[in-house]
Amino acid sequence: MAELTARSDPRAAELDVAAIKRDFPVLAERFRGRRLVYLDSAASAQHPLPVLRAQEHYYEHAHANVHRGVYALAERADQLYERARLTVGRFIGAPDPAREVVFTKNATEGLNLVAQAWGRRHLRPGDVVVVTELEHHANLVPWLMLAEERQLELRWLEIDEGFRLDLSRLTEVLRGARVLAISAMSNVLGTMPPVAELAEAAHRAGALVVVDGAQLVPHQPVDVGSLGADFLAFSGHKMCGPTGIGVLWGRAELLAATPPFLGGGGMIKDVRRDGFVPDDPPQRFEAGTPPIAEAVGLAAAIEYLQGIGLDRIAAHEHHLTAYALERLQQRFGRDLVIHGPREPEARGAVLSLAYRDVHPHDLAQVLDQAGVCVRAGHHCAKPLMRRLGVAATARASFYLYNDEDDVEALADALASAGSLFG
Amino acid sequence: MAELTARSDPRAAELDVAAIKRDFPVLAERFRGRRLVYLDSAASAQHPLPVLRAQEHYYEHAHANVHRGVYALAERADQLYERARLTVGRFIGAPDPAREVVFTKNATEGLNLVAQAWGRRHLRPGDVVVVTELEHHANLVPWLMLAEERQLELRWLEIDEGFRLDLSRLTEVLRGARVLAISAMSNVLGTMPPVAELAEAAHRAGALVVVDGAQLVPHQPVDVGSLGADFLAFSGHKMCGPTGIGVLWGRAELLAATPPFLGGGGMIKDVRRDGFVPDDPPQRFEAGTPPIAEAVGLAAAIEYLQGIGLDRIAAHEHHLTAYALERLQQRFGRDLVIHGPREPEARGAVLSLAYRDVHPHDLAQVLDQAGVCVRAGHHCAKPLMRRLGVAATARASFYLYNDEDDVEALADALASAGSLFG
Amino acid sequence: MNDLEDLYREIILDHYRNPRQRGELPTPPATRAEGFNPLCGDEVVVFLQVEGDRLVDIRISGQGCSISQSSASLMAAAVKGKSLPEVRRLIATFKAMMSVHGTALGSDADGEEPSGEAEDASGIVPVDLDSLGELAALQGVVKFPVRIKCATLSWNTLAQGLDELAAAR
Amino acid sequence: MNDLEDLYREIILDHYRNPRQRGELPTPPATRAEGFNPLCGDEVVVFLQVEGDRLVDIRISGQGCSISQSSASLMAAAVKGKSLPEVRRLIATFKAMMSVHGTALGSDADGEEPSGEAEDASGIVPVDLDSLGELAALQGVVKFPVRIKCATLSWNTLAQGLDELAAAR
Ligand SMILES: Cc1ncc(COP(=O)(O)O)c(C=O)c1O
Ligand SMILES: Cc1ncc(COP(=O)(O)O)c(C=O)c1O
Ligand code: FES
Ligand code: FES
Repeated sequence: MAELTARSDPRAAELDVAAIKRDFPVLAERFRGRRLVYLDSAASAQHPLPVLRAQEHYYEHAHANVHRGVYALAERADQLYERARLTVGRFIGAPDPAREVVFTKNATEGLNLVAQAWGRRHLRPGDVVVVTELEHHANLVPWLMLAEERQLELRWLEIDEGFRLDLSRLTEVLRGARVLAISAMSNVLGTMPPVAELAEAAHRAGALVVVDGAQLVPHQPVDVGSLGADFLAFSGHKMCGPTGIGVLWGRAELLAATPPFLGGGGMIKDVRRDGFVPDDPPQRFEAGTPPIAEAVGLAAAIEYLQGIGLDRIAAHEHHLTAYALERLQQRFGRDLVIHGPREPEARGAVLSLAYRDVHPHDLAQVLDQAGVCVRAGHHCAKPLMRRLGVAATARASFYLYNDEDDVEALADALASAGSLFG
Repeated sequence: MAELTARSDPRAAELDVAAIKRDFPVLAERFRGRRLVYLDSAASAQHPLPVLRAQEHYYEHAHANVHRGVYALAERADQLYERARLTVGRFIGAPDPAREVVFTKNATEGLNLVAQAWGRRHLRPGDVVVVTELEHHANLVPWLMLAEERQLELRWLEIDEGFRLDLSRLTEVLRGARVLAISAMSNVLGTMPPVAELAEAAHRAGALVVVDGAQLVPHQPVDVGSLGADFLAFSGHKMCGPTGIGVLWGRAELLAATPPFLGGGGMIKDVRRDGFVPDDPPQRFEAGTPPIAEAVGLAAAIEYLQGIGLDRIAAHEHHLTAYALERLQQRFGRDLVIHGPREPEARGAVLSLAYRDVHPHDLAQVLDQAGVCVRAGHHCAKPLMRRLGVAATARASFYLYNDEDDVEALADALASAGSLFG
Repeated sequence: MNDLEDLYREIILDHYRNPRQRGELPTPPATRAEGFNPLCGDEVVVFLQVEGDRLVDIRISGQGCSISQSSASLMAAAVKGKSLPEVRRLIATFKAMMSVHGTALGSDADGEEPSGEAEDASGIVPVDLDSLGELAALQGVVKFPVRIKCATLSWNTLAQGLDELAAAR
Repeated sequence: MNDLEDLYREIILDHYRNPRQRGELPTPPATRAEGFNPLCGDEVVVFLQVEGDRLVDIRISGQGCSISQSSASLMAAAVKGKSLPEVRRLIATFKAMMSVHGTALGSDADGEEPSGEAEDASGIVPVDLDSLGELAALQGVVKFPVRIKCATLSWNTLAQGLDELAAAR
C-alpha cells in the first residue's frame, strides 16, 4: 500500500512546516499570550487560506442553487459543485467519480446511509454484520440501530494485547457475514487494521466492506480499489475542509441497488400523487439543497493537500509520531501510558495519553493553559474505552502543520500538569 | 398574524435597498457587462458581508470540533454553536430554544427526520397523513416513502381556481388524520395558506402539524406558537445564511418522544456492545460533527435580517410584488400569465410566469442574457405543476435586496424574449 | 455575435417554429422510442421506419424547449433516407460536438455515458463540422452546459431506437 | 492568579487528594443516588442518611476529575449535619454561583433546567458567597463552562436523592 512507500520516503524531512503554518490563520492566534499548539486534528482540522478563499469566492461570485439553473450564476455553482465531485472522486481513486461520489453532511451521515438505505433493503433477520472493537460510534450505532430493528446478529472483531485487531478467529467471525464495517484507522489508538487483507477475506465470505475512512483519508493516499472497500465514508472538516460536508463513496452497482435515503427535491425523476421515481445515483442520495459552498471548500482542501502531497504528509506524520513516542517515553517513562500500538509503522498520528492518575479532563485543562489543545473524553468509542479499561483518555493528534516544537510544547505542558497534581 | 401588521406598515417605503445591495458583494458583479438582477431567492438567497465575515471569523479564530472540548478554542466553538441555537430559537419564538432547535443539513433533512424518526415510531398501517397540492417535494416524498413502507393513507388538500387551498372539504379530509404536512408558503405560486387556522382544525382532529417553513421563515416574522406548528423546518441558504444548514424546530415533548434518526457520535449517552442509550433532544438528532461554521453563519444572517426588521422586509416584498403584478400585467397583458393568487395580500414574493408559448427554459435563457436570473423548471413541485397543466414555469422571486428597477429589468428582458421568439 | 444569438441562430428558430418531420408513424411497422429529460420534464418521441439498412422515414413528436425541438427537427431532416451506419456516424459526430471545448462537465454532457469517458472524449473524438451541415448551427449550445441535454435528447432517443431495432433483429 | 490557578486552588486540590466523607452507607436505612456526566462518562454516588429533618450523614463514591471529586468532597463536608432546608438552600446558592457571569450558556450550565430559566437566573438569584464558606473556592470554575457540569454533578445528585426521599415519605 501507498503508505509503506510514503514511510520510507526521504522527502519526509522536506515538509516546510513553518511555511505551512502560515497558511493557517488560526495558528498565528495567541491564547493567553501563548502560541496555539493545535493537537486536536483528529477531532477536526484547521483550515488553510486557500480553502477560506475558495468558499468566500464562491459566495461572492458564484452562489446560486444547483440543480440546473439556466442563468450564468447558477451555471457557475453547478459547475463548481460537480467539479468538486470529480475532484473528490479522483482523490480516492474512484473508478467513476461522477456517479460514485455522494455528498453528505459528514462521515456519520454516509455510514447511516449505508446502514439504513442499503441495509434496510438488503439485510434480513438473522443476517450477520461484523464490526470491530476499534469502531467510532459513527460506524457502530447505525448498525446497532439496524440490528435492533431487523434482528441482525452483530459480531465483533476484538483487539489483542498489542492494540491490533485479533485476526486469529477471522474466518470464523466472517463466516456467513453480509457486512464487515471497519474503521481504516482508529481515532483513539491510531491502529490501522490491514483493511485490504480483511476486505479480501470479507469478500470471500460474501460480505460487503463498509470502510470508515474519517481518520485515514485525511492523512494518507487512499485508493478505494486497493483498499478493497465497497463503501467508504469520510468528512471534510478532518481534512482541512469546511464543516457541514462529508463524502460517501460507493461502488456504482451497489449505489444503484440502494434505495433513496432522504426524500425531497433533486433526488427524483418524477413525483406523482401516488408515488415517485427516484433519480440515479449520486443524485438519488442528495435530497434538498446540497452543501454547495462546502463542496467547493472541500475541493480546495483536497487540492491544497495534493499540492503538498499526501505521501509527504503521511511521511511527515509518521516521523512526528515516532519522534513523539520516543521523546515522551524518554521524558516521562512509566508516568505516561500511551494507548495503542508501540510500533510507529502500525499506527496513525494519534496518541491517547494517560498521565499518572491525572484525570484526562484535568490534563487537557492544564495543557490548554499552555496553549496546547488536546481532546479529553471517550472519543465516541465507548466500547473500545471499556476494553481499554478507562473512561477517558487525553488525545493528542498531529497533522501537516505540526512539528517537533509542538511535541516539545506538549511534553512541557505534561510536566507542568505533573507538578500541579503531583 | 404579524404579516398583516407588517403589510400596512408605512415604514415599508423606508427600506434602503441601495444600501442593502451594497451589503451583498455578488450584486456588484457584472455579467456580460450587465449588473446582476438576482430574482431567484426562492431557490437560494445571496449572502451579505456580515454572514461571510462571521464564517470567516469562525474559521480563523474559533474553529474546533464541538461536543465539549476542554481547551479555549473548542470552548469558543461550543459557545458560538450553542448561541446560534438560541438565536435561531428566539427568531421563531421557540418556547425552549436550547432544547427544541435541531440543526440539520437543510429543510429537507428536517422533514425527513419527522417522517422517518417520528413517523416510523408513531404511525401505523392505515394511518392518515394529509398533504397539500402546494407541497414542495421535500414535504411530499418523505411522506410518500413512509406511506409505501407503512401502508399509510395519503389524503390531499387541493387548490381551487384562485390558487388557494380549497378548504370546503377540510373537516372531511382531516377526519382521523394523524399528520397534516403543509407548506406555509408555496415556492411556485406564492400562496400562503392560513396555517394557524388549518393547524387548529388539524389539532381538533387529533393530527400533528408539520410545517414546511422554507419559504415563509426567510420573509416574514414567524412565531411557532401563533403558527400552531408542532414541527417547523427551514433552510439557512434561503435566508441569507450559508448552504449546508437547516433547522428543525419541534415541540419539546414531541422531540422527546422521537427516537434517533441518524446514529453516531454526539447523540448518545452510552454505547455498549449490545446497545446504546440515546441522548436527549436536540443532541439526539445531531449525530456526527454538526455544521458548526454554518450555524455561526446562520445566526449572523438572522441578526442581519433582524437588524433590518422582518416586518419591514415583509412589507417591502409585499410592495414589490404588488408593483410587479401591476406593471407586468400592464405591459404584457394577456401575453403573460402569472400563476398564483391575484391578490398581493394572499401571496409571497414569488411569480411563476408563462410568457406566450415561449418555453420557460428559453425564457430564462434570454433573461439571463440581460443579467436577469430567474429559475425555470418544475420547482420540485411536480404534482402542483400537473395540476396547473404545465411542465415548467419561469419563476421570479424577490427578497430584501430587490427593488423596482429589478422589476423593470425583468419586464424589459421579457420584452426582448418576446421579440426573439415572436 | 453574442452568446445568445449564437445559441438561438436563425436556423434554429426556424426549425423550432416550423419543425420538420413532425408527427407519428404507425407502429409496427415503425419503431417508437421515447426520451425524457428529467431536468425539465420534457419529452421527445421518435418514430423510425427502417427498411434493410436504411432509415427510410422518421417522425418526431413530444414537446420541449426551442433547443430540443429544433435539434429534433434538424436531426430528422438530416438522417432521413440515410443508411444506418451513416446515421450512427452522424449521431457520434453530433454528440462529440456537444462535448467539445471541455465546457461539458462529467455527466452533464450526457447522462448515458460514464463521465470519465465523456471527458476524455472531448479531446480525442475529432469533430468534422462540415459533415454536420445545418446541424453545425447547434454548436452554440456547448457554451450553455445546462442546455446540452436539450440538444442531445432527440439524438439519444434515436440511438436508443436503433439499439432496440438491432436487438430485435 | 491566572485562570488555571483560580480553577485548581489549593483547597480544591486538597479535597481532591484527600476526599472527605468518601465511602458508602448501608441502604436502607441510607438512600443512594447516582449521578452521571454523559460528557465524560464520570459518575458520582451519594449516600444520604436523613433523620427527621436533618442530614445526619453523607458518603460519596464514584470517580471523576479533580473538579467533580473535590466538589463532592467539599459538598459532603458542608452539608453533613445540616437541616434539610439548609441543605436545599446551599444547593440553590451553589448552583447559582455556577451560573453567574453569564458565561454559562443555556443548557450547558445545568442539564436539568430549561435553559431559558437558567439564563434568566443568572441575573436574579443573589449569590451569597459568604454563606458558601470553603465552597466559594469553586467559583473559578465558572470561567470554564465545560467544567461546570463537573462541579455541579454531585450537587445535582444530592438534590435528586433528597427529591426521592421526599417523594418516598
Ligand atoms: C417550499 C419549500 N420547501 C422545502 C424546500 C427545500 O429546501 P432545501 O432544499 O434547502 O432542503 C424548498 C426549497 O427548495 C422550498 O421552496
Ligand atoms: C474514526 C471516525 N469515524 C467517524 C467519525 C465521524 O465523523 P463526523 O463527526 O465528521 O461525521 C470520526 C470523527 O469524529 C472518526 O474519528
Ligand atoms: S428545457 Fe426541456 S428539453 Fe430543453
Ligand atoms: S470531567 Fe468528568 S466529571 Fe469532570
